[in-house]
Amino acid sequence: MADYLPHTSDEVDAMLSFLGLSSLEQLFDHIPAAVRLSQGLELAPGMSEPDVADYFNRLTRANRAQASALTCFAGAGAYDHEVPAVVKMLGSRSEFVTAYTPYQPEVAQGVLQAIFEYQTLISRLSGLPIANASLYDGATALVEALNMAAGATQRSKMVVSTGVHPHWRDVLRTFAAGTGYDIIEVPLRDGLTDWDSVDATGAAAIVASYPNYLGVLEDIGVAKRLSVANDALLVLGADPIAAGVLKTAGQWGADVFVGEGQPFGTPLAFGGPYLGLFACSDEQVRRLPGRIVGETVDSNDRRAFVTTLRAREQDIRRERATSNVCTNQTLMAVTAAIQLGWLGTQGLREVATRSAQGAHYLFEHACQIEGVTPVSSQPFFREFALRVPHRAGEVLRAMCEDGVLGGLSVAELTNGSDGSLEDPSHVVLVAVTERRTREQIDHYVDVLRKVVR
Amino acid sequence: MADYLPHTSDEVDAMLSFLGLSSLEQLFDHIPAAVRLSQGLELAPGMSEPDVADYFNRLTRANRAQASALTCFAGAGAYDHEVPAVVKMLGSRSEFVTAYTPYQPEVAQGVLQAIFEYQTLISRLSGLPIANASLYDGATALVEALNMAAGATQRSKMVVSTGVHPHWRDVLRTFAAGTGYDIIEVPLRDGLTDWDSVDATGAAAIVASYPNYLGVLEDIGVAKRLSVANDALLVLGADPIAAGVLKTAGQWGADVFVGEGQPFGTPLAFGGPYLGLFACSDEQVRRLPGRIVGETVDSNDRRAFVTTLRAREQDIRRERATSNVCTNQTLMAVTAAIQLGWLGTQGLREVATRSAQGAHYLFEHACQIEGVTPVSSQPFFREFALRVPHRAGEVLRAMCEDGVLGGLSVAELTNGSDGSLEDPSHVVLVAVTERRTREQIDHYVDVLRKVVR
Amino acid sequence: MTAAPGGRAASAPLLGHETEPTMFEMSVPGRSSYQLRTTDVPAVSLDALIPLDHLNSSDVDLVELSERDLVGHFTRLSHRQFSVDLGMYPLGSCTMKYNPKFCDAVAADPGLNSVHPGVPAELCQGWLELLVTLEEKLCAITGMSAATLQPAAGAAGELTGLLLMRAFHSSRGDVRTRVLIPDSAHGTNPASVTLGGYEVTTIPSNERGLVDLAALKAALGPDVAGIMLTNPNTVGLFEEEIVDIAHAVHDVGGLLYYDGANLNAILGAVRPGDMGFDIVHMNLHKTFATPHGGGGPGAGPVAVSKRLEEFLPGPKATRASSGAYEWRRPPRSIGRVHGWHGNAMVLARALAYIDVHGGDGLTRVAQHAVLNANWLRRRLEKTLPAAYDRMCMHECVLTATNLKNSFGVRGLDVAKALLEEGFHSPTVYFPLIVEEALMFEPTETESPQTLEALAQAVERIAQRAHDDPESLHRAPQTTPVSRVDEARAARHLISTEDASSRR
Amino acid sequence: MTAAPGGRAASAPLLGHETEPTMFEMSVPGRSSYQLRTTDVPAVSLDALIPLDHLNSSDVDLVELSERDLVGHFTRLSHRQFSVDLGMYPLGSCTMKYNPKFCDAVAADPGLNSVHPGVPAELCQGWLELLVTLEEKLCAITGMSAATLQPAAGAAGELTGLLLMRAFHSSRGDVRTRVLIPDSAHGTNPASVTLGGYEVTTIPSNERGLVDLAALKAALGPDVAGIMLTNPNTVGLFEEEIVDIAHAVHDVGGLLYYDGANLNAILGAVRPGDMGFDIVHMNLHKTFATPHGGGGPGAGPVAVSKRLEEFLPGPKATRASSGAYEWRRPPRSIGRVHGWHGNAMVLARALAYIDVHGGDGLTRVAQHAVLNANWLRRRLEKTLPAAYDRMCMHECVLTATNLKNSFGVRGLDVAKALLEEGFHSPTVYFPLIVEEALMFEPTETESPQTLEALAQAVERIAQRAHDDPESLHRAPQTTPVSRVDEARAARHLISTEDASSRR
Ligand SMILES: Cc1ncc(COP(=O)(O)O)c(C=O)c1O
Ligand SMILES: Cc1ncc(COP(=O)(O)O)c(C=O)c1O
Repeated sequence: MADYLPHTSDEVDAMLSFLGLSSLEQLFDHIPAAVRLSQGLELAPGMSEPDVADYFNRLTRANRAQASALTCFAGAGAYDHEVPAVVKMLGSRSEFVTAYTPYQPEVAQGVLQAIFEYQTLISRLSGLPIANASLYDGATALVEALNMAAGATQRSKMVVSTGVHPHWRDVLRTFAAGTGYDIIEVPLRDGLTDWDSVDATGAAAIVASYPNYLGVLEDIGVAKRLSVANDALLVLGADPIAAGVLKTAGQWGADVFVGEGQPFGTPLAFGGPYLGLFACSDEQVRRLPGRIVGETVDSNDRRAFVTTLRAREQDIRRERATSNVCTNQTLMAVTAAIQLGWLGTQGLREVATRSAQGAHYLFEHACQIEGVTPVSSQPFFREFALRVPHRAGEVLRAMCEDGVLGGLSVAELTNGSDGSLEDPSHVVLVAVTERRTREQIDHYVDVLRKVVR
Repeated sequence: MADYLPHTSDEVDAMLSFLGLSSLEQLFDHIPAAVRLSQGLELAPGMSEPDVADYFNRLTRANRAQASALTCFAGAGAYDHEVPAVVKMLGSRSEFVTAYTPYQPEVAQGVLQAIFEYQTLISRLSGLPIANASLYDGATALVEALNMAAGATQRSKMVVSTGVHPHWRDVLRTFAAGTGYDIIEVPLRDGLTDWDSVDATGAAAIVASYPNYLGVLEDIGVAKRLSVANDALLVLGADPIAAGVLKTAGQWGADVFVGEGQPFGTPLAFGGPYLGLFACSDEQVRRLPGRIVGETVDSNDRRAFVTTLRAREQDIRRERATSNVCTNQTLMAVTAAIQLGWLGTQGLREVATRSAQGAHYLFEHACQIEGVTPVSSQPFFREFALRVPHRAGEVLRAMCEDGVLGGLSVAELTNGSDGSLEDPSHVVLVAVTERRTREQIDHYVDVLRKVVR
Repeated sequence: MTAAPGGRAASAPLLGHETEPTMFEMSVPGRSSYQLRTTDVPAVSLDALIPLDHLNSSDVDLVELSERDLVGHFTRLSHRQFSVDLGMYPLGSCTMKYNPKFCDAVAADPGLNSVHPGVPAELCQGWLELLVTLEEKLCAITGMSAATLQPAAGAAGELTGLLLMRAFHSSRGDVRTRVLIPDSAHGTNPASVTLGGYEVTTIPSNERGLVDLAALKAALGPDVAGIMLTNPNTVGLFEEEIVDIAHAVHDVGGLLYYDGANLNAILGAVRPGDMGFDIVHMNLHKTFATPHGGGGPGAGPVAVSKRLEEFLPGPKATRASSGAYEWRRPPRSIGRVHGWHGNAMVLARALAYIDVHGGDGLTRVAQHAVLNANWLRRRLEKTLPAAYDRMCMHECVLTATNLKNSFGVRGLDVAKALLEEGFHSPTVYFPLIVEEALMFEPTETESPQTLEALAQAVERIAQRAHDDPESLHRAPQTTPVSRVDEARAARHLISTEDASSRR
Repeated sequence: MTAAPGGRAASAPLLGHETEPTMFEMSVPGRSSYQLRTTDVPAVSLDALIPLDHLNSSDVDLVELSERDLVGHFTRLSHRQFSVDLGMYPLGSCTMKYNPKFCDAVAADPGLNSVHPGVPAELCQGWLELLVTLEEKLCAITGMSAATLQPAAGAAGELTGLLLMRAFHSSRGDVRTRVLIPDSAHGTNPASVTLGGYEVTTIPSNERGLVDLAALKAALGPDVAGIMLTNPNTVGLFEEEIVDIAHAVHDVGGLLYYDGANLNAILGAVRPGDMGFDIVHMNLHKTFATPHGGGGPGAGPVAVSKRLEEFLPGPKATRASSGAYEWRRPPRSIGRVHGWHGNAMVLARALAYIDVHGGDGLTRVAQHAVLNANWLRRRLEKTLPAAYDRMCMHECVLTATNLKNSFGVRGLDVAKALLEEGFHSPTVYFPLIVEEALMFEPTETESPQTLEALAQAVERIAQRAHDDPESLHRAPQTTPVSRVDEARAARHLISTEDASSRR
């Protein structure tokens, strides 16, 4: 039976003899014997595709939280939005899937133009003129934003709202160990960042989240003023779906926008591959991390696209590069362009509107349940936090029995407590998308009522 | 929300006014008012794709006989063979799926060459030099074969083994009402066609099945001699997987080969679309039904492919055409070419061999069950009939409770009785493919033992 | 209307220009791709299981490819193929509209496509409900009483319809021998009539492109089994005298058969049943946007009026009084016309399409199809005049006689030159009654911008006909292959690689 | 070896030559494609739910397209894109091998890809088992002790590795400031070092293309945190003195980091752990054949030796003694390096790939990759000599200096001319230490016939360099666009349609 090697044994023999060798092993003779692997890899022998498929089927049956079993009200940056067949089909065309980075523009106009379109869409959504060709995910995009701010200001103090997603802050702390940033986390009060509680003097960046991870819509104007007052960059992490109805990062005066692009055509996929959205003002373009596609012409003066401003990148600038990113998330960016093409102006507005309507409808009814209270009295978009009378984890587990994935446990999300919220152990974070029906929401409320009784 | 019409209302207005009209309805003003539909169609209003998907999900849940629920031992021309991801992916490329009939060869070389390759593969499999570009399914391919025989011999008597699939014979009878054929069905005896029992003088065709529908391998040499003695065409309906190990139609001396091509990459799909395979000897080419692709050159003398011998076809020859077929099953033919490319010489042999091994293993063990006996003592390939102590339908229904689709009820297949078998009500037709494991087969035997106890 | 800037043409197909070797040329003995499940079934030698005289002593030599080469080969072939997803296909009569991907996804569900067709009805209730529901909706759309979903394409539907006609007459002891067909009819109609055991009587069209009613009446008689009509007919015109035609045919005891290839034009506007038709086939792959697959699969359900119901092919999916679904054979069924239940996955796609549109959406489909066709006809009237210059339905037949007479440029040349312009050709030389016919069916899914771009392409070709007619005889040159020598292919048939290498 | 008739080259990409408008140029106000579920949620006005100062008073103007145009647009764009499925990509360092479609199918299973990443462990036991199993297998392949699967690509893995290095030294109160990197290293290595808070010390290569051991030893000191090595290195050669290098670095208390971009070459032959490496990243999208997606997603797991395990990013999927799977944070974890658990679907694909191959299959992968590279190097030695003329591993760096000196034809010209021949270019001008470098990595999935066809194409280009060098400066001409003006793009950045239309 086949693996994926084309060579027949006759061909192998002929090739070896062309090289003056008599066995494949001889190809490795110059590797020091001391370190050569003598008995082969400690791995089971190869299996046929159908056998492996059987194994994976066994695995997937052990995932109780599949869409076919539980109705999803979980969010925190990963949302259950509609991805139509047409987007899946186009995004899985093998020319996109099996292409490499468009190093040779003459045969890569497909990917290059799709990225150019993606950049345009992200620029419009963010209200900022420059968008790059994607980063790994929202969290690492935020790291790159801090690096940009540090480069722009030559400072290392980062003032970060604890309204920023707890995982993102975790990632920031991890990478700050290398870059030596001084990260100052600003606590929340009634769901709002208490900017006044910290000294932002000498900050490179003011980092806010819109909405914040508890779903609350903060007045980003406050953060903006703080950034202006301290000559810091305002870095805004925003739910990209919000741009369908809420003010854009640009409108709020952000210098840098970052976002988790998963809602644009990417399945929940257990957290990846997702898509790091990144946009910034014109001034920061030379500090842009990652790839950017620009328009140009070919030798026959026809419009053409090419990766450009390469001098920023690691393969040219090496240790002085703006970022170390090489492989990024192009396929997700192409898919996002397709999904946004499908949604269009009106569709994005609709998705945002319906998500907000569903969330508010659920919020209103859930809060009528005895013992269930809102964590914050502030406005929200399509996600919100509820305080429940039992431990959040238990409530969620109980709800699963009735087919509802009731949200996420904030205690789990914040790894116990990270200072963003007092006593998170009884808090559930609930998200609603345009896919949730009234019937499903009513069922949610019934189940929650039953569970907290 | 969208349907699939691009027109904006402004555009509709502009187009109407270009035509001097003021409403879309006016486009239909020349239709006699007496017959115009005044109140619209009696259909529910349109639903969004996700809404329709919800409806279809409800439907599919009502199909208990899905692969995920029951292990398939049913056959009768529709087999559960492996279709790998690579074949599905290639066969669903939108250039193949959304193309039309290759009327303009200059922009249809993809489909044309794939058909040319398909024809070559079917020609080799059948051992006959000419294959067409597909017919609807095995049953209707047999009808076309009889038409070919009638044309070749100018006769109308058709001597047909009752070993031919009961549905195919049903189809023959239906169409014979139009063509006026005299169809003589030859009974089976111990699973073998009793050719001696009929007078084949003046026959246009002798029609045999290999294996026959009960799985039995008959000596086609007998039918061949009969056809030669009566100057009739030998038409052989054969399981195309059998060509991996058994003699081809050509080797048996058949003039025409027909087959159900489903085993070549097409899912069970509740019976369609399948693929009518058709091959014949050189002499019959001017009577070939359907499309055929031929090799030629373009004006720059490069190899090119084109549909050819069009003068046989309905659009040119009209009432004197060899067939009325127009739209056929091209996509399935392309898929078959891909699947056969994947299987290759060795793969087809393996699939045939393993299917036969599994079938014989099951046969042997099932026949050891008290009360279960073989219907025939003749050799078989990968399908066979068992006589069970209770009504076949009941046995099969009971087996489903243990996750086994134990085969098909011959009584149902033959619509009570069609003369091919005495007392079919207690006969189960069992098929095994290369996908069935020993464990599954052992389970089958255990379940059958339990059920017939 | 402009081709830009309010939107751009959606047609500029981009195809491979390098020839691709055949899979046989790529084959190397010893290579393989297949991988099969480990079964642990005892690997008994076949000689021990099957008598030697059945076994093939040698392998059937197919092909030996690596998976990588298999993928490369068919991917490259796909780049040498035009398709709806790449550009516009204004192929008259073929209705090459955009096929929603959603419907493909529905059909790919294993809950539908892993079901064996021979299982007892209780194990496939979802499928039976689907078939019953589709039948009901097709009847509502056509104004008929019941339908069979078995025919695998339009032509199969035609023959099924003719056999129904025959069964109907026979059941009344009525022997009839002729079926009338207009001279504009599609070739499948006469071919089906022959296979249905009838003789064809051709009815001429009048100067308006419609059935000549007087000629029709003259041809009628007690030996006429019925008439086959396409309405709108194949010149894209509505048979305005349909009510009279129906009366005349019915008066002699004949039946009316509706060739539904052009149903796209009349959805929600008029129903065959209301026009007096007794038997109707539908090409689901046209009107209900199931993809054509390069020439199939299609589906050709046949709907009939009450009095023909009992003859329909069987078994048919039916809702029993219990609410469960079951198979039933109509009392005087003509029998099966397909090995199983028809092209089931195509039927599923069509139902999804109908459900997404609903009655309102289907009506809009026809309106926009007719709007597009009339706009294009009018837009091109100076360049390629319509064969019949008045309101058409969803397609229009234009003629290139002026180009032929003035510059020696034929319709075929125009069609081939359009390929260079990024559009598929229209249907050429059909229907046969129009000289130098170019039959355009834009369909409702093409935008006004694309139509304008098509019109401008036609205008450029007309200009070329004037400036450099020779160049048009050599067209197309920018396509994967240039004009193909069709005569050579027919003169010496090479239909397999083996014949090719023997050459 | 011949390119024919024993098989044909599997490379002749077939791409679209017509420019495609942008989606914005195709946009028409009022068009749309989206369809959403009917929810029956009360359609309360947003003004009533969200304070006005948060609402955007106008729409963000994206694009307005019909579904038909959307499909046409992206299908045509795909026809303007080279890909592995169309032809050979001998891009050195990038390992553009054939990616089995089976692995894509595994990843498309809703049982994997509909799972939310934030659910409690008991609801996603299948996923956790998958992650634990993959980690174990990657450790077996590399000879390491434990791994994190979070890094989303190779570069992310590098930075993660450097942070692990830092955490290790810090935990021992050991302050170190420098990391050594050979001059042949990939650009991500120095860039990552900077982000890891270290300074780069560049180690020169010797005339054999390997690390200059003497120079390395000279650069070592107590301030050296470690060294980053690719082995085989970026000129495709195995660092034969690796054992000495490891000792030298370990002797000063430094750690060895293995850049696994070239792991494809050594599978089953030698393991980084056995060579003395402490930290290893793997590019799953290279060695384990997950598709590159036009530049991502990838996955860059990092495996470490025992003494670094406690610092790994967390939470990590772990098998508890109960047999159940749970998330655990290593005791001195550096923290998360990804928003969730890494590129999970890429991880699933890689596990499927590893399982299909098994230990034996992976060993064959490396053997055939090395065989192909050496054959090609040898086959081309007269036309494009190797920079270092001896046994290479899975790739070979050739040089075009002879063509440059004789005919003024540069490596870039050769690369562009190969596009005309149906092959993707090799990697050009990398590594920086080789003049006019052309780095070929044929990979194990390309056949000898394809290699021969590539060699003949290179020979034709060399002949052209001799006959008509000018034509090579203008190459490519047969591609969708001809040679692109890269300088212009950088001079005046136009990175959005809006900037383009303002121009
Ligand atoms: C008018 C007309 N009738 C009948 C047919 C035959 O339909 P099918 O190709 O589905 O068999 C066609 C197909 O092109 C047609 O255009
Ligand atoms: C030698 C080497 N190291 C590191 C990398 C970076 O890996 P990635 O692109 O996955 O971030 C590459 C990628 O090309 C490489 O070739």
